[in-house]
Amino acid sequence: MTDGFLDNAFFRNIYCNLASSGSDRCAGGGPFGDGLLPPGWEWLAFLVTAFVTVFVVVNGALMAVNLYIWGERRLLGRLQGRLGPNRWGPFGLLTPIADLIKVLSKEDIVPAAADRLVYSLAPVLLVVPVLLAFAVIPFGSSTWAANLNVGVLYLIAVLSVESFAPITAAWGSQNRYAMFGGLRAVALLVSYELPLVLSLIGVLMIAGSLSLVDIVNAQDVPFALVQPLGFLVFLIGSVAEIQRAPFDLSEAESELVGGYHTDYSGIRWGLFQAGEFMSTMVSGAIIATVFLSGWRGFDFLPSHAWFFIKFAGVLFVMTWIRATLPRLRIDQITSFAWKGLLPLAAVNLLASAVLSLIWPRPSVGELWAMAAVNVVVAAAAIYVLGQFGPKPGERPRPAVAPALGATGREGAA
Amino acid sequence: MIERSAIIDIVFWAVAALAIAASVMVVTVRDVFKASLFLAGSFVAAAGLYVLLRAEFLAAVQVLIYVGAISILIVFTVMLVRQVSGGNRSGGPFFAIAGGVAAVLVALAISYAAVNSKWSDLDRAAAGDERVAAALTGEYQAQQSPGNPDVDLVKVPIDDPEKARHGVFERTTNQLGTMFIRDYVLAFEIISIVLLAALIGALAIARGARDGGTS
Amino acid sequence: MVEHEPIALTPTPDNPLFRQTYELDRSEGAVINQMRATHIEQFPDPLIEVPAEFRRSIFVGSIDALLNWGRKSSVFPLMMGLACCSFEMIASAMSRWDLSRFGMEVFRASPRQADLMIVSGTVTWKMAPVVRRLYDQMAEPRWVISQGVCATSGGPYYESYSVVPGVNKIIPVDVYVPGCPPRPDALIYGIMQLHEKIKRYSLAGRAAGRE
Amino acid sequence: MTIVLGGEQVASVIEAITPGSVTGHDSSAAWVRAETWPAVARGLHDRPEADFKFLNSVTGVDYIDHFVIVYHLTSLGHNHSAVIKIRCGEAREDPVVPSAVPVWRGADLQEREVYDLMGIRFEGHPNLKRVMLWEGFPGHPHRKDFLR
Repeated sequence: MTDGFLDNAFFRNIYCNLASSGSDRCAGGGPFGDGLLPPGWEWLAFLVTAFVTVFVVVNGALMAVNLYIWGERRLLGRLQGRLGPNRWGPFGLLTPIADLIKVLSKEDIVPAAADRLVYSLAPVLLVVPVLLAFAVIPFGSSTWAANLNVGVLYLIAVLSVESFAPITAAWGSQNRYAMFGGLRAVALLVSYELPLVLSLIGVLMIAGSLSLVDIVNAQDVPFALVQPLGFLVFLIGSVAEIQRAPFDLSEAESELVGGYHTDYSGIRWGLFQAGEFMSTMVSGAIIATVFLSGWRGFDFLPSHAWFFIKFAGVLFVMTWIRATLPRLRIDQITSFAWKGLLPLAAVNLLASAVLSLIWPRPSVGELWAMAAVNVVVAAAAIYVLGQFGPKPGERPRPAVAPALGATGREGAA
Repeated sequence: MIERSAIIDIVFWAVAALAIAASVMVVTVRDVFKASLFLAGSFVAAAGLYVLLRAEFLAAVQVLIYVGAISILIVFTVMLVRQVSGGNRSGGPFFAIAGGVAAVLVALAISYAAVNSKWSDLDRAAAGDERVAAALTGEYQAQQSPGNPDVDLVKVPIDDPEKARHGVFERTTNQLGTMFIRDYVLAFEIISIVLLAALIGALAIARGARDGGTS
Repeated sequence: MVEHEPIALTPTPDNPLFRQTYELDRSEGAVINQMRATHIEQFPDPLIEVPAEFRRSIFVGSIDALLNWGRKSSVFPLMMGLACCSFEMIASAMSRWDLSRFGMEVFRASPRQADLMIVSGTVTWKMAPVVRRLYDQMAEPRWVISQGVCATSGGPYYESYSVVPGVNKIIPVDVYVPGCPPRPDALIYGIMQLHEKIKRYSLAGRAAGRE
Repeated sequence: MTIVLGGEQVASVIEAITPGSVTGHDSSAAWVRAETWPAVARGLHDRPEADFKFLNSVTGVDYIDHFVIVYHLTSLGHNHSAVIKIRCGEAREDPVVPSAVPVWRGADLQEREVYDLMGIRFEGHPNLKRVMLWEGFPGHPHRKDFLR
């Protein structure tokens, strides 16, 4: 086993305090003395370290999601000319806590027709991948739970498991609304996964690594500038992947009641909500890391603050989108993915491939040159693609169902 | 005293048991939807085995493609099929015999491959082969010996300090990419053509069904 | 009450729409008629009772306080508008009155996830089974506000042939908000009264009037 | 503004379409015999000089000793409107009038409502059943003899 995990200061501190100093893995012991455990008990130190790390990451994520829900509700309120939650606790900060208490103490209904196993599995399938995704995100210059050498791929793989949740919930609850929501969700997720992954490949070619830490280190110029098209596609694609407005048609409340979680109540529904908000946070963190140069910034603020600023900025934009745009139909959404985002991602991929052939290991100046070329490419690609779509003000002709065509015109001459 | 390798052993056996159990459930459970969920579970377990073999790239791709895409499509298809939870009736003795023969053949093939493979790296590391152990811990780079095919690995000092710290098996991604584009490019492209043909065929079938079979 | 025989219908059985829906209509009508015949007595208003042995218990009391605080601070209303009062209900969630200050902007469309049913407006007998079903589908603990005089007593349609004389004949009601329709201020005052009521629940005591 | 045709004008138009179908007229409406109503309706809808493509409303009136159905029609092309009344039967028992649904589909729900609340049958309606009240409600509440 490689000892890459000891690069992490947090890991190292815990492990080396526990493990014997005779171990060659942490020469010099931990910062607070060494070797609480006798030699030969390194496995226990390893387990404890792993457990503590997982504990910190999971609970940190769960606390952060409370904060984020509060922030989103306040921000939505401001964007809609309201005040937002402000009664319970200072600035309404305790409102999500109250939601948590209420949801925990609410009756947990399992419908009689539901498939109990599948029904109970669905919230877990939503929450666990998101929590797993938090593991590789670098929150600061040396703060991460794991630095995988396939970090980006890991993130995408883990988050793709998440698309099981809607369909499992839909099937498990045996509800028609849920079934419609689940089918829509899967159509949406399968459509947007492709442009999402393709738009990342340009970044990987420039950074030359799949590790998120390496990608941040390679961003002497933020990749949002170097890869404007990829950034755009990834932003739209990730908003679609987490199924927020305007892509929230899978839980469209005005038509499908609650979509795939219609029949969930109590803490299971709470898990769904928490999972959705956490996946929003993960998406924001990925965008901040991969495209906005993560923790890097100027020296007057610590790296964690820079990460947090970018992260919050991305979340602000996502909330802004949610408050602004109306919901789209399923055919509009899928055709936008296949006819709009996929060609754009392919153009981005092609341009990045050519550019990374010209400048294999780009310096800062070369990165700026790439940015200039790519901005032109992005503008041209979007303009050309726009020529194929419907013009502004042009409406698609509504399709007449053939069965209605005969009887619908009865008596109309 | 428990070594860290013992933990890895425990994890291996757990994951392997999970994979086998999930696979058995796939073929025994009557509900097709649940069967497809178990299929996804066995894919995840296979990815876990890849992680234990330190093929993280392969594991991530396994989860991404098999769990995230193929299983989802299977589930999606299952939901559009009638009579899901009742299970389908058995196809008679012919299918049972054919299935049994196919299963036995596959098992034989896998056993043959398992017995005749050179399980060089990990076994020898465990057995104390100092060359492999050195390669794994990053002291030496493992390379195929050009002259003598019986010797798997020769000592080549690692010049890259980053690599030396992590060991040589870190950058499997690059090696895989090189293999795909250089050594196995023909097979790679043939598979691509087969996939393209399947795609076009599916498209033709779908369109024909919609236009009343005329196209 | 003069009994009328229903006029014999000349059904049009050739029409597929009629064939498909007429039996459904009849069974639905039977349910409504049965409800009309049986739901004559009002449900008693849910009362707060704290058993004497728990009244002094600090432990249970503090758990209660926490639970009740959480429940009162996040009451998610059911997205259900029956009549004109629902516009006042919607207005109370809009920017001028802003229900979201209480953490209540989360109007849930699914009854499973809602805590509060605001019966906003006239409940006709044809709607009564639906209201009852939605109430039954809500998860405990659940509360009901009867908004407006129509929901409370039938209002201007009192003793009408099609209007339920008070929604408390169908479901137990916690808070009544009078008005025709009540202004959003009045509705929010009613909601704050409900908050006061929720604060007095206890783990051991169950509210009266539940079935 | 829409030109409101007087009863006399409407009556002459209808007479031109189907002679012998008008039983009388007053200042605002023309009275049509019930059994000729399908032909009259078809003519009012199709004839270019009438061109009543739009049905505003169908109303039932209880005159204690008989029922009357009132149709309000509008021509969007000529921008004029007309009122047509039909007396259903001689007495209260079993009031029947031919349905206008084959001509104007918009009459569907309105005729059902009139049936539901007044108890007037529309012969030829494709789906005549209660729409406001539930199936099994005793009587028709908008009749003047309805008491609860």
